Amino acid sequence: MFSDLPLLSLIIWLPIFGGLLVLVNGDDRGLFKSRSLSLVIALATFILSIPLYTQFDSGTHLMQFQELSPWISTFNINYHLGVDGISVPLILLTTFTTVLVVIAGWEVIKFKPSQYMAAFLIMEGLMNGVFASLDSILFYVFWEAMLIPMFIVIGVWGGANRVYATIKFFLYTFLGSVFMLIALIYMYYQADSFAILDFHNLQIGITAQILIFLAFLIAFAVKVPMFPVHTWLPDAHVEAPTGGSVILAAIMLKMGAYGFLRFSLPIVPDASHELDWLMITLSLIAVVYIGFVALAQQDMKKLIAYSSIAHMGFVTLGFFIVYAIYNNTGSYSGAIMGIEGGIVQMISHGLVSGAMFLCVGVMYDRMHSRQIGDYGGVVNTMPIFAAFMVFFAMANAGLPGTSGFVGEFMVILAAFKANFWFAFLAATTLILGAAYTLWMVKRVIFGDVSNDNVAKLTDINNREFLILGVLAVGVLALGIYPAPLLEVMHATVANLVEHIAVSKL
Amino acid sequence: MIALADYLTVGAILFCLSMAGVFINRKNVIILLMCVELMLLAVNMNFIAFSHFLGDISGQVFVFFILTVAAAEAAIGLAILVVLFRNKRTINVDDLDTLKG
Amino acid sequence: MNFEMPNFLPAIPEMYLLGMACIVLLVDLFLTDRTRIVTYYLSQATLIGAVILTLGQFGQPTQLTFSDTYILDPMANLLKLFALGATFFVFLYSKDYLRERNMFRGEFFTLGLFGVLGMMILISAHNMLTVYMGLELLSLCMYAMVALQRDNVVASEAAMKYFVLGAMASAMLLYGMSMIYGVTGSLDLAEISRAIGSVNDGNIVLVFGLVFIIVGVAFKLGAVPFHMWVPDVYHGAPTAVTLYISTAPKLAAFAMAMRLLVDGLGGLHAQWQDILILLAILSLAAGNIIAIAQANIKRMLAYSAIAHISFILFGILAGTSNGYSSAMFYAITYVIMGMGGFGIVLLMSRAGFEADKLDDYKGLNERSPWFAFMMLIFMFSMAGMPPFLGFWAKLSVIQALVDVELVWLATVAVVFSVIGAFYYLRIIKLMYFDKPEESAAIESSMDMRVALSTNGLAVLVLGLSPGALMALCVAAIG
Amino acid sequence: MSLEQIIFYVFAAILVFSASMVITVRNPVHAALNLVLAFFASAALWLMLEAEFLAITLVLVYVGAVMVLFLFVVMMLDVNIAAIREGFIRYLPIGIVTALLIIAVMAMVVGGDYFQLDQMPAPTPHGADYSNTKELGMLLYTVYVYPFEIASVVLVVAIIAAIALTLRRRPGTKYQNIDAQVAARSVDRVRVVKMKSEERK
Amino acid sequence: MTETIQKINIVIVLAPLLAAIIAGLFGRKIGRAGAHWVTNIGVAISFVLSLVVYNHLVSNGAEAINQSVYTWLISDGIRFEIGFLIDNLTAMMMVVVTFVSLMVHIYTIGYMKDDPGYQRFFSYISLFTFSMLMLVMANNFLQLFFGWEAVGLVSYLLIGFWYKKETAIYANLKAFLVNRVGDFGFLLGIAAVLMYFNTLDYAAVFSNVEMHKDLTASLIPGTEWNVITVICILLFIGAMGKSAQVPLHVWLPDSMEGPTPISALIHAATMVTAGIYMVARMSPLYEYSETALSFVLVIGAITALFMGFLGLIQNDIKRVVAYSTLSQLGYMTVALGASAYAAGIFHLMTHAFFKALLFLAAGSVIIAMHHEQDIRKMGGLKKYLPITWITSLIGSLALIGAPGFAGFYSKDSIIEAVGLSNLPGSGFAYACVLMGVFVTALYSFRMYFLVFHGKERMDEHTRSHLHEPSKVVTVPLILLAIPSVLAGAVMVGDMSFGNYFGEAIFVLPQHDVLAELAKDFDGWFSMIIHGMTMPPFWLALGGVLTAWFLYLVKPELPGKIKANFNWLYTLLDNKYYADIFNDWFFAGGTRGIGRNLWQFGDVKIIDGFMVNGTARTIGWFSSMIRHVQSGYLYHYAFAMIFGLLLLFGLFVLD
Repeated sequence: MFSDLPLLSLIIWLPIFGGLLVLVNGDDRGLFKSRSLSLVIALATFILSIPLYTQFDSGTHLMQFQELSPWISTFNINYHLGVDGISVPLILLTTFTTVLVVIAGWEVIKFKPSQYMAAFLIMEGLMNGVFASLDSILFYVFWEAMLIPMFIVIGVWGGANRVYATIKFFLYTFLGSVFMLIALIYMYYQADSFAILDFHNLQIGITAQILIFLAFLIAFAVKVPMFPVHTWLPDAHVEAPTGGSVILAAIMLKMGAYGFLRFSLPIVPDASHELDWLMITLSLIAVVYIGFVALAQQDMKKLIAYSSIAHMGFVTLGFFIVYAIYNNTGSYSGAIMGIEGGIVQMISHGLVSGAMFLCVGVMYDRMHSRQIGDYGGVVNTMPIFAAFMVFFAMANAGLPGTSGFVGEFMVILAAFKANFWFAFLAATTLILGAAYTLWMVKRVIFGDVSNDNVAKLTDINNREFLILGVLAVGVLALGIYPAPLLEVMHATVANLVEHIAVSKL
Repeated sequence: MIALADYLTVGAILFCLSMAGVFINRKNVIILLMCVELMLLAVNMNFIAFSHFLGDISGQVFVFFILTVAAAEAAIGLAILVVLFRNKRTINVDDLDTLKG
Repeated sequence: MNFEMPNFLPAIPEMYLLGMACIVLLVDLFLTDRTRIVTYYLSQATLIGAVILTLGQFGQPTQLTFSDTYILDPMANLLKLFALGATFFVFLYSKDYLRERNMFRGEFFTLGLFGVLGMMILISAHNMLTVYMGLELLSLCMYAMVALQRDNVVASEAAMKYFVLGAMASAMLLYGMSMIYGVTGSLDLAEISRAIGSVNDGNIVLVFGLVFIIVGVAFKLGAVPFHMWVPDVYHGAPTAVTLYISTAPKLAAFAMAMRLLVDGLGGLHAQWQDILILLAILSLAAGNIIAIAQANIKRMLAYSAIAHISFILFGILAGTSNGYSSAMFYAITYVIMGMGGFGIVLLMSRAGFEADKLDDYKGLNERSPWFAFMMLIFMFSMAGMPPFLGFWAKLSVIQALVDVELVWLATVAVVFSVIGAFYYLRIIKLMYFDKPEESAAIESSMDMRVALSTNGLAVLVLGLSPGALMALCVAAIG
Repeated sequence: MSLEQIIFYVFAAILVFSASMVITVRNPVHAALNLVLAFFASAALWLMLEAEFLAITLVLVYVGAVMVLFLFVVMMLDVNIAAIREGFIRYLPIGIVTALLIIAVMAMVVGGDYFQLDQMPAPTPHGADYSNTKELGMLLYTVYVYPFEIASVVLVVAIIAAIALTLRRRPGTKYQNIDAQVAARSVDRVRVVKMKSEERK
Repeated sequence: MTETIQKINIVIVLAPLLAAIIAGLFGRKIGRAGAHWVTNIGVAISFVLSLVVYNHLVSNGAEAINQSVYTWLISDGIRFEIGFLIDNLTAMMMVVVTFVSLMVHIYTIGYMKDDPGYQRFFSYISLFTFSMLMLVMANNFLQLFFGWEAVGLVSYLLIGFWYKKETAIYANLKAFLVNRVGDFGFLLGIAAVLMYFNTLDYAAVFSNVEMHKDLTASLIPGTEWNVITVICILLFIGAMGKSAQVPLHVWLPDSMEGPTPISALIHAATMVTAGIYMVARMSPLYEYSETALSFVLVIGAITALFMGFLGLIQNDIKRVVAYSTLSQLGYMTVALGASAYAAGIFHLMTHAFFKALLFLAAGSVIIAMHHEQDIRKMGGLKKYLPITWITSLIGSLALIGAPGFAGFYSKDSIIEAVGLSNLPGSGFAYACVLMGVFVTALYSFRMYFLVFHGKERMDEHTRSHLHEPSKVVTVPLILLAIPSVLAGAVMVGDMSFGNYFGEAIFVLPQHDVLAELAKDFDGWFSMIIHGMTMPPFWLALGGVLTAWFLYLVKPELPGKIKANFNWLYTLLDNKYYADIFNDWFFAGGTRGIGRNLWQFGDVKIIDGFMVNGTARTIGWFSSMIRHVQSGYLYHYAFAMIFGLLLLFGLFVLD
């Protein structure tokens, strides 16, 4: 039934136009209740995205569900959509998370809810666009446009220091991406096309490759974010409303990593090879340095934000140990595991960090504080919530059986093939991750009721239970049986590794 | 014989003097307007000299138009000056500093 | 001497406009203040008629007439269309503003129409003399319009500054023209071009003349360091006039640059490329950086205009038809965006309240979400964010730079765009993140609302499918 | 030195002198008069360049009209001359330096080889039957008819602008409103009020 | 039959899981009784079925079962499976785990009957049973690691069960983190296995060990490391965490903050022995690395002796038992190091019984004493708590290795095996374990005498309420006392010296000390006789007598000793300063590093200097150069003239 529909276009444009409809409809005085309308749109999008998985042919690395029509003929820019095994999980994550975010903002957002919902819906469409674009300019358009709703979301519904945070977020990411634009245009003149797949087959000299790589690096590293361009993230997370944090952590960070897979590695494999030491170093710094920094945090959201950076360090580590594995073992065996581990980590982190932010949001909605010191003994008044929080904390700490483990495990296994010390440093996250997460849990959740405010807390309502429950099921399912996820991406990743193993010089 | 360069040099000197005039005059806007007239005069000198030495009358036509436009310009300039004076009761260049930064 | 009757057909729009402007002038004499609206409608009808006539010329091959002093080519046609259209919107946006300020007089519209005529002449000029005449016609109208609100102190100050500097700049331009004339012996741009081709390379007098001409062009465009008039005039002039000055004349200035530098002095491309690089970088840096410190939105937009100009220069200096068409695309885009930006300022202002402080925009989203959204579109578009039109303009200019292997320049351009994004963001911050200082809703007439919305949605819709406009520009340059 | 050269240098000197006076004198009236002198001097130079029509025009139009307008405005505004010199000396050096620099560059270019006589020989003078005015007119009304028309528009604009900017009704002035006077009726002016007589207290 | 067993295996694992889920998620609905019934039944099913499996394998001598349940994921051509390897070793572990667990479940009904978290508690311990079963039944390293971490999680939850107690939530965090340090090594070990063997399946790995025995890797450039040694040591670091070997032992004493049944089940009988089990399971690997074995041996010996010392001065009844657990774990480790895996496992099993017994007995005492744990406030309890008293005595005797009791057989085997070992460090280890025997006896009977004999030091109120707890408490004590006595004699022949483990444990002939001992072994009874002639017996006896003398005959003497050897007491009282050092160096150090990196690196350098610094510079620059726009017309004109000059200078005069 779905096979004839332009699914990708639908999941991009349905939420965007839906969002505009919500915007026009206004706050509850229009035809529809803005919240219900948003939920319907988000759900519809999610349902539409499911066939992407069910009808996906995991046996091929080729792009599927392709749509191609000319867009800007002057520059040979096409409206070209398509997905492969890397993008399908990310799209599903996006549509899924958006549904949760809409529900999460249900009664919490009182100021201009229609604008809030619209921003998220539009953002959803744009994010789907990023993952589905096969034309680099189309990609860039989605990539950049997404900043706008996020900028608004943080700025309007954010915390006290929201203006600083959101402008920092915007400029940081904007600065990052403009270099990518120049690289894209440069390649356009080499390839005479903006199609990403054409770029993949482009022969480029090593100097140009390195410059292109660096341009991409700035763009993607900011988004991931990698050390040392990560400082926007804690600020943005802290100030963003819960939904904003969730989307930011769950999906936006993934775009940088996705960019590495879609652009950096296949387009400039030799530069990636040449500079993999840099990438690995930065990734490991992210894991270790940020792990330490997270320990020092007093603000829950900041702590989770830092932990996100550390987790994303695993993703980039997994992606860029390919060549180190080759140098160490003489074969690319193991490289696939690294990349797949990275992708799994992306998906898992999307669920886990999203859930963690939602948990903080639940508390924030009640206490209006994110300071760890203001809590203590929450379990006494919110036992069900505490159970969820501990569960997600464990997932964040990478406990086997939760999704958080799978990616880390695979990346560490792969990193060991590259170099013992890579794995050694990466594995410190086992200790650091547990330390900062559980220490926070100890101070926030456990203990006797620390003050009157905590004593007045009420446990989560059905809506919150639903969101956290769904996420918990997801985290658990992915941890216990990740094979289906791996199966989708396998052909794609294998092809990618095959592709990047060939020098373009 | 007088070379083209001589005329042009006169024009250049005239042009520079009037530019310097705009710069060193800090008190009276009218002088600035006069400087502008001088600049146009210098340009006219160039055109006529070229026209003469090239044996091409169109340079003179150009001067004709410059004269016309300069007259119109002077009219508008003076009109603005009058408006300015009515508003500020001064045409002191130093006092025209409300807009800055 | 034989004199052939020139072919008037190509100049029909100009002739029509001139005639109509005179009619408006005459009709206005017989109107009282209460019936002044007739002047307005007549002016708008004039513009619509001119648009139709111009459209009628669409697609015609290049024609020269009036002894080659007039050229009608696709570029001229397209630029005229947009100049006329822009002026139509300018009048529309200005109507209420002028009324509230006792400026709703025939002179505004007649001068405006004559100004448009000047632009059209400039756009269609094919002779240094017509360039000069068009330029002066346009400039004189603008000088007068700036001072039109006679009891406005800052406006008269701005007009005075504008006038003195403008006169100086045109004198410099003329000086340059005289030098070019001296070397090439002709005023006709095509012949100049031909003559330059035969002169040996690196003729110092030609470069000398070129420098003066560039000063004139740069002044008109408002490029650093010949930009000093821009902030003061934008700031000081009544907003309606600022709107007029900041939109359509940019197209004329672009045309002037194209006519002089490309059509006339194309042979000196190597020389003027370097000069324009310098001016463009200076404009980009100064415009973006100084804009950050502004507290007045008109002034801020003035500096932003300076920064935008550098992109037009980037396109031109690329020296390829790709570059020219992207510069043209940029200019048109800028006009559309700038019109919207100042349009919002006009919308916000009321009698006795100029709405030109940045703080006046606090909490606009709560007072009028729709127009806050429109302003958001304009600001993000100016910042070069996709999917708005401004992004494509930047993209096409940057690709033109990359095309001629000026990647470093492209990099400089984008880095400063990021710095520039800051002050646009600040407006959005004020509108969306801050609480309003007053809660009064925005009042304005329906036509204004519709027009502004059209303008805003145009930026969005054209941003989603910019292909047609781009193709038009490419076709216009040929 | 030929007579021609003498004449040239004399008038050039007058021109330069009067121009420098324009920018340096403190009294704007003097400046205007110096400008007039400069116009005369250049008109003389133009005559040497066989541009008789323009030379005459310059004198007629500029000296006769434009400069009179200037003087008129100067007088009308009646600016305070005494205050006008302040700061002048302070900025004179930098003004001179800048001017000299530019003059140096310009003189180098225009006075260079390119425009010397060997490159650009002086044309043969025209005969007595040559009419500069006619030549100009021929060109003006044929080849340059388009700019000529524009020039007319420029002048119209100048008129409109000048009037729009300066014409104003003085607030204190009283005008008759004939319409209103004619339309006046007695009932508008006199009101007959009928009242009940009040009782005496 | 095999297929049936395979199905049974799945049921064994899932029954407690299901019970845990029901009790955990629907605890409120099914109520307290519902919770304990469902979990007890779940574990009982597991226990019974484990016996079936045990019977099938051990009694019927069936082949080991290696079954795959499902494929977790496939990546890079490597299949990560979830599956079971059931051989005699596993079967024994399953029985021990489910048996002790069942006992604890039953006991909990009484022990926790007033606790508000009743259902939660049952859910946790059932979940623990599931996790532990997953661990022992794993047929690959992935699942092993899963079980490994899962038991850690449950341990974390249970130590912090009384979450209002600050000490409890401190202890559980500490336990988890220290375990994570071990897991850090463990995971690297697994990664190493995958790298060199390209599989995580036990069977595939073990069958290829010999091929890789001389493989080296240069971990630090310029040095060559034997790969097997690296793998073994890394894996053993994991075991050190889980089995609380020095220096990762610090969490175990603190874990006594949890409810007593937990101490019995997790922190004595089962979870802490996971490390021992793992090393035994990996014997095919360890056998090829003498370096790793020596390492294991020395670590075990240190733990065995020095943790015993600490037991001497503890006054908290549970802590004494905890230190004794540490010490006994050291014994097991020593056995592993000496390649006497079977003896180690044997001790693991006997220890599980008698240590669970001791803990539950201690719990019984604690209930009776109204949650008073200080042994100085007890005394003479034997008349109030007869069953507890008797069973405690049995447990203590088993612990010190009194001939005939279960502990005797296993411990004696270990000591003799170590004596025969000739690995580097075995001499030291032998000395340690011998001395350990005396220490064990001393602290065990110190506690025993202080609790059950001598003066009654409790207050009047407590004394008046002293009585034996309910049946659910005493029945498990009795049930555990039986194997504490008998298990040794019954099993020693097969386990220590026989071929009980078959293929499950692999020992190279040159290391096979147990085979050496087996030559002299002829039945359990003669072993008693033989044991009486050996030093351990006399040392143990000496320990008991010393305790009797010090705590019953001359109770004032310990105080004097304490005063004379104050430095020693302080050292022991501070647990060799390990906790203080850890708190200061590791906990404080990392937090300090974190704070400094954050404040200095992120806040100052990156944000302050680079990001905001740039913004500030631009802002400052902006506010400066805006003054160029001075408002003065002549400046504007000058700018134009200057621009003209600039262009001249750059482009005309070139």
